Amino acid sequence: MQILHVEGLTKYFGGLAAVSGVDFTVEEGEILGLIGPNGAGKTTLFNLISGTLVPNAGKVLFKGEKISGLKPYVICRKGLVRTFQSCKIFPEMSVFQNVLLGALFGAPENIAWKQAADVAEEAIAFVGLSAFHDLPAGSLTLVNQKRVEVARALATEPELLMLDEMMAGLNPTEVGEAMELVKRIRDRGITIIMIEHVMKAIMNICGRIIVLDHGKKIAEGTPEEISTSKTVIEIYLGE
Amino acid sequence: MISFINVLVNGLLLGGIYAITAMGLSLQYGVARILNIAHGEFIMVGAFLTFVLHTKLGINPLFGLAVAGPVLFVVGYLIQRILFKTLKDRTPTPAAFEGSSMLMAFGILFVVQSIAIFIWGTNVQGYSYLAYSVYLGDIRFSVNRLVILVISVLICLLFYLFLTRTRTGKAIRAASQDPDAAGLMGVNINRMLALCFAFGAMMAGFAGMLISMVFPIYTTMGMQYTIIAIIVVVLGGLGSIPGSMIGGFLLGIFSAIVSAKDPGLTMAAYYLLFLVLLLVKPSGIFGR
Amino acid sequence: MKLLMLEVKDLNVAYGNVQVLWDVSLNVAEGEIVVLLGANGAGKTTLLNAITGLVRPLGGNVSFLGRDITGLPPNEIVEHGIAYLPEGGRLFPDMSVQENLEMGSYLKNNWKIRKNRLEYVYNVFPRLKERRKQLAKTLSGGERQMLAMGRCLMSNPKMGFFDELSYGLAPKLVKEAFAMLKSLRDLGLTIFLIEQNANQSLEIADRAYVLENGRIVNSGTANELLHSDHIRKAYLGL
Amino acid sequence: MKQSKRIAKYILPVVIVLLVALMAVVPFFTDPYKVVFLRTILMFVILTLSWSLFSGTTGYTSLATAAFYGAGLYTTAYLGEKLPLPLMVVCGGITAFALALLMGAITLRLKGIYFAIFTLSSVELIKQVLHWYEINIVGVRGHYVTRVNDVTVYYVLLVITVLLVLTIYLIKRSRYGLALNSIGSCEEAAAHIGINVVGLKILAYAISSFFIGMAGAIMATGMLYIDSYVAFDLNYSFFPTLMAIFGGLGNILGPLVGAAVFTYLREILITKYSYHYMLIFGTVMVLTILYLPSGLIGLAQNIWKKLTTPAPTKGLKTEGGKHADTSC
Repeated sequence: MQILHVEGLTKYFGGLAAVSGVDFTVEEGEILGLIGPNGAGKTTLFNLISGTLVPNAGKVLFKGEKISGLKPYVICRKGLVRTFQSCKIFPEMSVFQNVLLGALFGAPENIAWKQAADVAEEAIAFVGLSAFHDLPAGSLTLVNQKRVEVARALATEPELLMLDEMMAGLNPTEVGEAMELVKRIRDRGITIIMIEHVMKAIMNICGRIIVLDHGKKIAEGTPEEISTSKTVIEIYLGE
Repeated sequence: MISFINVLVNGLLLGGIYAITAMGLSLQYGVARILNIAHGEFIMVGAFLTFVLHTKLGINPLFGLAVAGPVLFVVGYLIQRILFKTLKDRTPTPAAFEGSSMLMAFGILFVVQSIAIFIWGTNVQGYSYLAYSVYLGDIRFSVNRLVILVISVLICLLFYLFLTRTRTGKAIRAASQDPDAAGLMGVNINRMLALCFAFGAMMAGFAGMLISMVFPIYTTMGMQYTIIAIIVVVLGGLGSIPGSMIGGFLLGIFSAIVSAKDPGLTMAAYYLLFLVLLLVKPSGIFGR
Repeated sequence: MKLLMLEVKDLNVAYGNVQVLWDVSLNVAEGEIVVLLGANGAGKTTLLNAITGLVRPLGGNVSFLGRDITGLPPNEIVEHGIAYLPEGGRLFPDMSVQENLEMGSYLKNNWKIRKNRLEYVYNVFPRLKERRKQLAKTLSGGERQMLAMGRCLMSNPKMGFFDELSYGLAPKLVKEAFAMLKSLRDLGLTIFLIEQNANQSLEIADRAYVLENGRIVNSGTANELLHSDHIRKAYLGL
Repeated sequence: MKQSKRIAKYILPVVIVLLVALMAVVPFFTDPYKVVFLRTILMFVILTLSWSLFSGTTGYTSLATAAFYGAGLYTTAYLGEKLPLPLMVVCGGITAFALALLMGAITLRLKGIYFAIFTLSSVELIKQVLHWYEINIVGVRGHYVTRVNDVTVYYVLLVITVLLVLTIYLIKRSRYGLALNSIGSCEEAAAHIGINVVGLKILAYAISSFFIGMAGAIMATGMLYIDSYVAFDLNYSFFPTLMAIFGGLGNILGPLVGAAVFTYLREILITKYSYHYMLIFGTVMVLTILYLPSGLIGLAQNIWKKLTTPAPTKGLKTEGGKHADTSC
């Protein structure tokens, strides 16, 4: 079943099209990779879907319902949540408080404090941060801060999770762990779209990949198709 | 028609002062990222220096330029180097610096104002200089306002030439557009920041001198001019120097039109204009 | 043996508590074009920032023509004869083309001879002369790249550092940019370049280093690397 | 360590209750001047605490405190004679509440320095418009206010303070307190995890203004005459901001202590060195921002930490310090 449907999505910044006429759909339960060179419009696309930006043209349907133009908090409560390229946590708050906020406010319906606390605990344990439960989130290492962000997103009980460069700045071991985490999230029944530059990760865990360049979708396919696609190699290697 | 021209002339005459008032603030914010709430206090000091020189020593107010400007330049330079530089080094992010530097400027405001009150008291002061009118046909010009307009246009022009023609001026503009890139060109950013703050204070001194020629002055007059300066700067785009020159004249004309209708509403109209502008186009009419 | 221009030894760089570069060592000889390849987030820009003084390294040192320049502020690094073209050009958008160029010879000694340098740069890039009164923000992508290069030349540098010349440029313009770079080398400039665009940059380079996750993982002549599997792996994860 | 924390948890409420009890009986033992003095302290405590309820948590520096305070003063000036005292005070609060709703709704787009200068100018706009209105439409400048005795004013202020502290305490403990903090920490992230940041900001702004307005309404009865220049004095915007920073943001105690200490010093300085007080005030301000960014409470906490923890243990490096890449 289609969970997300994007049609003709377009965004201009001062006359320049950062994203132009992008169409794609996401099936429930898949991991979709989004790649492309710097400045290709990947993050802008995320911003358009998550409600940070309002598109100039086109629309976004989530579970068949139009969500483009809605406020980010509404979209989140409908079950679509995202993380940020430059990890955005609440640094002075404890790990628990960070995640608790997601559970308290992100759920589709009002949730009691006690129940939210349970959800948060579960999410923290799921990403493996129980040991840092009471530490200020800002005092954690980068990889753990990213886990806090993921746990906070999971606590909103999403159906679709969008990860923006979750693996940037991680060392190879950490990338391996992050890949495991993404798979485990999918196994919980959560659909995932991920922007990623770490190709090893994209090629290994994504079922399908979309390539953006200069704001346009230039290729779409399985990892094998993408890695042998002439257009893609041209963009990445400049042949 | 005649009355309309009168209004226009009055507006232009006032606009010169506003432009000078705002340029200093714009420079300080545009380059050094300090919204200097104490700007009006520097204007007040400039006004009083001119006043004292004129009434106590009999020095022509126009020479006040040569005193008020340099004195405030040095004061501004020291304040940036000693206070704001230290604050900047201690503040983690530029956004946090914008906030705390504004609050520190509050502190400076109180210090400067209380020293001024200590020295000059709280009475309203003034002197008259060239306070007579000439007529050009049916249009009335008061001579001191005319002189002010000429001087302010001259200062604007000189400063514009400084910014566009000299090595330091170009470096200041470069630093305001992209401080890191300017550093890569060999510009010593810290020196530029101090210089900009100093130039801003100097402009305040000039503005104070001009104001003292036509308006009553008092030691608590600062805030009023700070707010006018902020209005003009936002009108012209926060940080844009030519913007604040044009913005100054626009506000001058606007104020003349409003006060021709009802003088009591001038200040209220300023704020209304300002608030509407902030809401509709926060980057200013000429903002990027 | 050619004169050694730049020598980087065991450079370690961190932002806060996150280390980005580990023990990076490399060198560039006079007249060479050396390219540093790596995917996004590998730490390429950080390396350039550390060499040119925008970031202070944790440890290790950088020497230029035998003199230690580690940790000097950018404005002093420039004085040693180093020009840096940061990613995206970082032009001064509200200044004219000519003013942007003049900023390139801001240093006192260069300022005196800026007329000569301008003439020189206008000779290399006649297009810039046509546009000299235009504001930088009104230029096209290719012209901006030209202006950024021209601005580097204005300081009469011994060595130029270029960060992602190909960034945001259409393929045709990328070719032109690299061709320009080559002609700059022929004019006597030593060049250190960081790139994502492996094939085209290797075509003009003499030698290359590959940076992965903050470590140098491969190096060699451009020809060797051009035909190695390593590059393909680094970029496409095959 | 844990135990001392638990004790501290009980000490604070007990101290507060004792303090309130003490303040409640003070008027029976002291001379009228002291009551007036305490009244001023309470007034600034209310303004400062209210200010920090919104600005201290969300990071939006509001300089419109004077507008809400003035709204309260003016409500009394117009309605004071017609309404019983408690109702009048609540009306002052409601006027300020409505004004804050309006101001909050139109300043949604403004951030950082723009928000600060907008709120600052709003005060001046109201002042000027009211001034013009009184002179040209009403024909009379200002109002005379019926005085209420100082002790009554004092008690009303004490009640407002207690209510305010209670409100802040309840908000801080609720999910909305946590959410307000998250807005101050990183607004964009807060919006993306389901928090209605706009609605929450406006509501918090209005609630904090409600108390400022009530303080204004009751303080008006201590004045004989009110006009727009007296009521909308920008110092009522500046002082609470400075007092809160002086005391330290982040918890209830900071602004409370900041306001009390600062007002106390101010009164002493005004009576003894009326000319120098602003000088000292300004200097303290500059020094606080430079050297005490977390205020008096932050300083006290640091000293306390140094006294209670032995030597700092090494090896915490992996989970210590900040990371430059976190943008919020």
